[in-house]
Amino acid sequence: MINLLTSGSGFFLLLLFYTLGAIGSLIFKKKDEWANGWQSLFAIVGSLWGIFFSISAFMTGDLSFAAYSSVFPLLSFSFHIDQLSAFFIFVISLITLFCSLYGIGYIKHYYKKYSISALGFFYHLFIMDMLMVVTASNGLFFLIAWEIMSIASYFLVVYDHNDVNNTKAGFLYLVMTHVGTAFIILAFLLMYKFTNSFDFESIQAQSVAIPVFIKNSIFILALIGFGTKAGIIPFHIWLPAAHPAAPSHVSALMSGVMIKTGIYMMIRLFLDILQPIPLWWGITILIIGSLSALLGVLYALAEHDIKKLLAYHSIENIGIILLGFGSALVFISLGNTLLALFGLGAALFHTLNHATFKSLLFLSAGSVINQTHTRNMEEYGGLIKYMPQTAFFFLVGSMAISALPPFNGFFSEWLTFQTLLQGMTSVNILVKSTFVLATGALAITGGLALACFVKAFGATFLARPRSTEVAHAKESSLSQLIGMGALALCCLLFGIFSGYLGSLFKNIGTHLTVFRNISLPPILSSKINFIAPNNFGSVSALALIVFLILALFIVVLLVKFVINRNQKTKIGATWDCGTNLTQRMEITATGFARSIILIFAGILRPSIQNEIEYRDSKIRYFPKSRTVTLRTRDIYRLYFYLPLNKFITTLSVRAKAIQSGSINMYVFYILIAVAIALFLS
Amino acid sequence: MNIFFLQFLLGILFLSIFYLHLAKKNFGAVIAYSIQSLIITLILLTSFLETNSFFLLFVVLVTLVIKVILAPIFFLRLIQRHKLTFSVSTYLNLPLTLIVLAGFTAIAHSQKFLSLTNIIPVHHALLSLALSAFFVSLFLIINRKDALSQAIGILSLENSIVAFAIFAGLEQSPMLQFGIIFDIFIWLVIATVFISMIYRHFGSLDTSSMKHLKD
Amino acid sequence: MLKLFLKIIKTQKNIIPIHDHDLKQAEIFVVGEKIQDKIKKLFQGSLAIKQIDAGSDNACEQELVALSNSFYDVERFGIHFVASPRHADMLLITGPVTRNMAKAVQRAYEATPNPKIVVTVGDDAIDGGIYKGSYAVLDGVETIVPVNYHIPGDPPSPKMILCGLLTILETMDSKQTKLK
Amino acid sequence: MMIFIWILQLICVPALSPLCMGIIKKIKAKLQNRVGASIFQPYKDIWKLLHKDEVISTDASWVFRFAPFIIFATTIVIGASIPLFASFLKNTLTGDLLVVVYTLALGTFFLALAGMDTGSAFGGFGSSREMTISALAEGCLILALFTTALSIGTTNLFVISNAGMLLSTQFFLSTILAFIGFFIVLLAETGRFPFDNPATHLELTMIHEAMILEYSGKRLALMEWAVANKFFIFATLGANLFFPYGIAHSVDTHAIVIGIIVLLIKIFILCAIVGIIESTMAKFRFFRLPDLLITSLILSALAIGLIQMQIL
Repeated sequence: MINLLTSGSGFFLLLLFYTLGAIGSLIFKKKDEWANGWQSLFAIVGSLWGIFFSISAFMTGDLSFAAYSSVFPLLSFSFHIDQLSAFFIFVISLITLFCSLYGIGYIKHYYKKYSISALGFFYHLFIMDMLMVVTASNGLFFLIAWEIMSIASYFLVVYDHNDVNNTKAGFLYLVMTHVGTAFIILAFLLMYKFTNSFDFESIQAQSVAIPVFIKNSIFILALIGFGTKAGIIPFHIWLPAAHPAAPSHVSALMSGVMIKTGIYMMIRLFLDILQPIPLWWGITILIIGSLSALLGVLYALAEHDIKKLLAYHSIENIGIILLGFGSALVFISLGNTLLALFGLGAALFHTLNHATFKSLLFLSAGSVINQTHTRNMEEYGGLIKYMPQTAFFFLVGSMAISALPPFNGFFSEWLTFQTLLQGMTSVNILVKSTFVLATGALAITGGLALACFVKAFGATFLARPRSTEVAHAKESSLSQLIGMGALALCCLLFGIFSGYLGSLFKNIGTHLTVFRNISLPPILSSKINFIAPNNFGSVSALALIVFLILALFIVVLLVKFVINRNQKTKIGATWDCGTNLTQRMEITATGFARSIILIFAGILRPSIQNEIEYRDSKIRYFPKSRTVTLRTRDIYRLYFYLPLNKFITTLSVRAKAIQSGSINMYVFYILIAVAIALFLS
Repeated sequence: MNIFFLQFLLGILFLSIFYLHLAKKNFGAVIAYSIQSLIITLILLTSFLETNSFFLLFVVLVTLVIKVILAPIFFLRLIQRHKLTFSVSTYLNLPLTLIVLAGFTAIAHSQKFLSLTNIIPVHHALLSLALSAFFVSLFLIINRKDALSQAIGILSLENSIVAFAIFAGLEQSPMLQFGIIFDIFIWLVIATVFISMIYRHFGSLDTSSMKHLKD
Repeated sequence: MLKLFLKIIKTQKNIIPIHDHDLKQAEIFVVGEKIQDKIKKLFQGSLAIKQIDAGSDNACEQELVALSNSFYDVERFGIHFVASPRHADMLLITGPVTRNMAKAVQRAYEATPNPKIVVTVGDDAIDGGIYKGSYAVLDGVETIVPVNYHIPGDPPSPKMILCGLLTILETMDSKQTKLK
Repeated sequence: MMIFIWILQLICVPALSPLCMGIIKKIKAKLQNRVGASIFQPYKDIWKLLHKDEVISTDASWVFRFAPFIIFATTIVIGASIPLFASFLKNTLTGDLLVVVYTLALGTFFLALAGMDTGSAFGGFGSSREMTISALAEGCLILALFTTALSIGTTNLFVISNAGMLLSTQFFLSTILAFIGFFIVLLAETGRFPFDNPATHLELTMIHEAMILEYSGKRLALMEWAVANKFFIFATLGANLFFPYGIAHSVDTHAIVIGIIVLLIKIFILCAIVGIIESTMAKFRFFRLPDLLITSLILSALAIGLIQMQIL
């Protein structure tokens, strides 16, 4: 059993589970329940096996094997699983396990509307390809897996095709990912040109042969390509459109794990393959990271669609991961490998944490939408009284994402802060100012994320229901609760045992080529707490949580049972200066975020539009209803993508003149082409 | 076989394509095409005599049957059914087409294509002639508005390419030959159907009227 | 800014002439002292008052505001005014309850946690005062909310209010000793 | 001996914080030429509120009921993990700068949620304004505290306060700038004057007060106490990180007693400054507050920039 686990066949068994799941769910075209049962069963079993396999692969270290020789000369279906890919397999399988658990209950509401077998097929295809993407060690094979992953996720995004803007979002997603893939293909071609092979090992071996200019252009191409997939700021416009469109357990998977494949490939490329990297790579990634973090959270604040809000937060957290990763790159180019390892550890830990709490948030948002049939936060309110467990899980998720202590978000953000702090002590003024900028951005992002999640949780769950839909919302089904509960538990456990996890990230790093040669393994963290290098600071997750719970227990004990024994509590109406309280008096999501939006008006460009509806045309004094809509214009679409689009359309219209419609003209063009070809040869 | 006989055959081929440009009646064009394909089969026969692989003989017979017999029958039946005796006019008037044809043959023989035409120095003349036949038949398609003559133009283009290939000594495997011929046969069927549809829709074989289909 | 500080330090305690100073001040101080130790006994040293204006003609409000100026300075005796009935121990209701304010005063009464005291200040609040019998007024607070004590006067001067408070606290104190 | 010091460290913050509130009120009263309530009045208020009944609104959920306990517990935990009078404790478990900032954020998170929970207009607006200010203030707070961390080379608060003479060393200018930035954040986070008027009765201008409008009885007492604790924590951070004089470096009682006295004096000076600011300055309009916070941010960023110059 053990050698089965650690050898290549273990991985093929994993892929087999998913292929069986995919084909199986196609068979049950007619019976929805069977299809749902089959696909969830295989997904759960597959992901469980994935977790065991990744942990054992993690322990044994490098594992490289080839599936079978391919017909084409350059393509070889060869896999290479080192610590880094094992870690990503673990993340993918963990989140798939909980999403499929959640899916059992969630898919029920699609039963009569859409074909469940299609959902099952693409779901399994999507996961299988993500696993292949993170383990492929041949460029072409990687591109094939990457392409199937994008297409499978496209079909999942447009799954709910009754809603027209889902299909539009799907189209935008398809175009953007393929633009990104085009850049990636260019980068691979450039690499092939100078190392004439697509295998990552051989590229890595001859990476010295790549001239500097080419290496920089590869960096830029790869950054744009993988950045589009990861959703960094200038290329992010597909993410808030596509993720909300997909069914919730799929959008949890997509934003929890799929955008991480972009990060995985960046780590693989910049840290593993293209070694001796110049300094400015790290600086650009740091700047992009702080920009994405800050702007991501600002756009999330201006958002009133709950799933779009969570999608923008994925951009913010990707920014934070890039901060950790960028500082690792800067430290390597400055030669300080100890700090670089620490930075990489911060980035990887935040990847794991973001996967858990983001999928938890998406799942709980999914069950809220499931009950209220709308994604607009203005129509929620008071859901905590109808869906108490979901509200609790959403609270856990929002506490974890806004980096509040007992949960895992805080500890990864703590690591990122420590790396940035170390960066600030460097001598080079350019590096220092970027680090100061990055720390400032991260600090303000933390504050704004807190404000955003108070708005999200408060507007959705607290106070009184603001629409009749909410009144008959019921608690989500058992399987959904188990899925969310397990994820919430993971958030807490990863928080408490973050010290232990820290040491795991240390030996992920040591297996990458760039760190292979460092002498003393740094003490990243002892069992109970994190220790920043040259003991810059240390925090112990366990002590903090025990201390908090102890203090809470004593306070409750003292106040409730010792001092306040014979006091009674009366249930009365909310005091609102004596006026009768309607639910219009409550604060809405727009009202909450309005002050922050006006403060950051320069960036967000808010446009306030109020319409007044009169009872009839004659009397103008008593309007029937007055609505204020506060919208922020999407400056990327306005100033970057629309002009680009217009330029391409004008170009193509002018080129249309060639199509004269007569065959003779076309053959004439052929003649000219042949002549030129012959002439040139 | 000696070079002169081959040169003579190729000359007839070139002349038949040349005639296609001048032919007023469709019937004449079809006949010219059948002569062409007859010459191609003869050339194939000569190369069979040198290599005398039995399979090549079988290929020659198949080409004979399809190109020389079947194709003209298809076209003739088409002409009779729709009584298309006269082929539609050309873009350029007669003298201009002749000048262009002369230009093409000059280019084909010029230095520019030297690297192409003397792959086998011995066959230099033959190759340049085949190349000029290629350019002439290509020009035929451009010049003629008539769908039928365009179809014949494409077939003659194919013949000139085969000729060029044989003389350039590209030993294609007989299988490839057989594939090409099978391909042409299918293409023929489709072309005839297509031409009859054009006729039924536009009332004449003038392909320039297809411009209105564009939005 | 510096001139402001100098002015504060230079002016003496009260601008009222000295000889009246000790007499009036003394009286208030004595009353205040008694109030303070009554509050210490009954309310553990801090009495939170919520003042509700049930349609009053602002006469009593002027006097109540005067209570917290530098001369009367009721804060030093442990009394402070709060913003919401939830934080209050005592409700000071002024003005004859108008029709619109009836519901609001009832809501404020329910919103105040026990042990609570309702005190009406000024004749209007007690029985409608000069507005008694008008169609827009409900003739006094008693009609809508159970009232514990009254401070008569139209409007009662700050000293009168302080003495009224003292009598209230003393009666409460005596009632409590009777209860034990 | 150590246990006694630990107990002292634990109870010091909750015990002394209502005292500073009393002192600030006293200073403000004196400046208004009033006698003002005694400085122990806050103790009485809290004690009285602890013994009163409670009225909780029907719309309130468990978040409303449980928030005061969490907020108070966070202030206790932070109170124990910051250098008060003894810097030799070196509590490496939770004595980290980021832990303090983010645990405070945990308290603000639950305070804002409790404000929104009862669905009253004032609670909602109070939490919206509170979150706006604390979002910006948290950024400035982290940068300001990072200057001290960078100049000493560690983020452990006890080691920073143990470092002794910060001002006289070459970081003089950066510490002053960082302290001004920190002081602005102190006024913002504890809801003091230019940001929010703690003694206002007009609901529309309230920020902090509006959120606890709905509380009564023991929960209100805990909330008031937590606010006082928070002010005391910020005051001690300001005092002990930027001017770490007089802190006991060794375990003997003599040094500890001096440490406590020096701490009280420093806190008194800070309370006096806050009291004077509250009497002389008017409350700013809400949309002018971000400019104040952004100046504090720039000051701390500048301070960090300056640190490097000296070492260079």
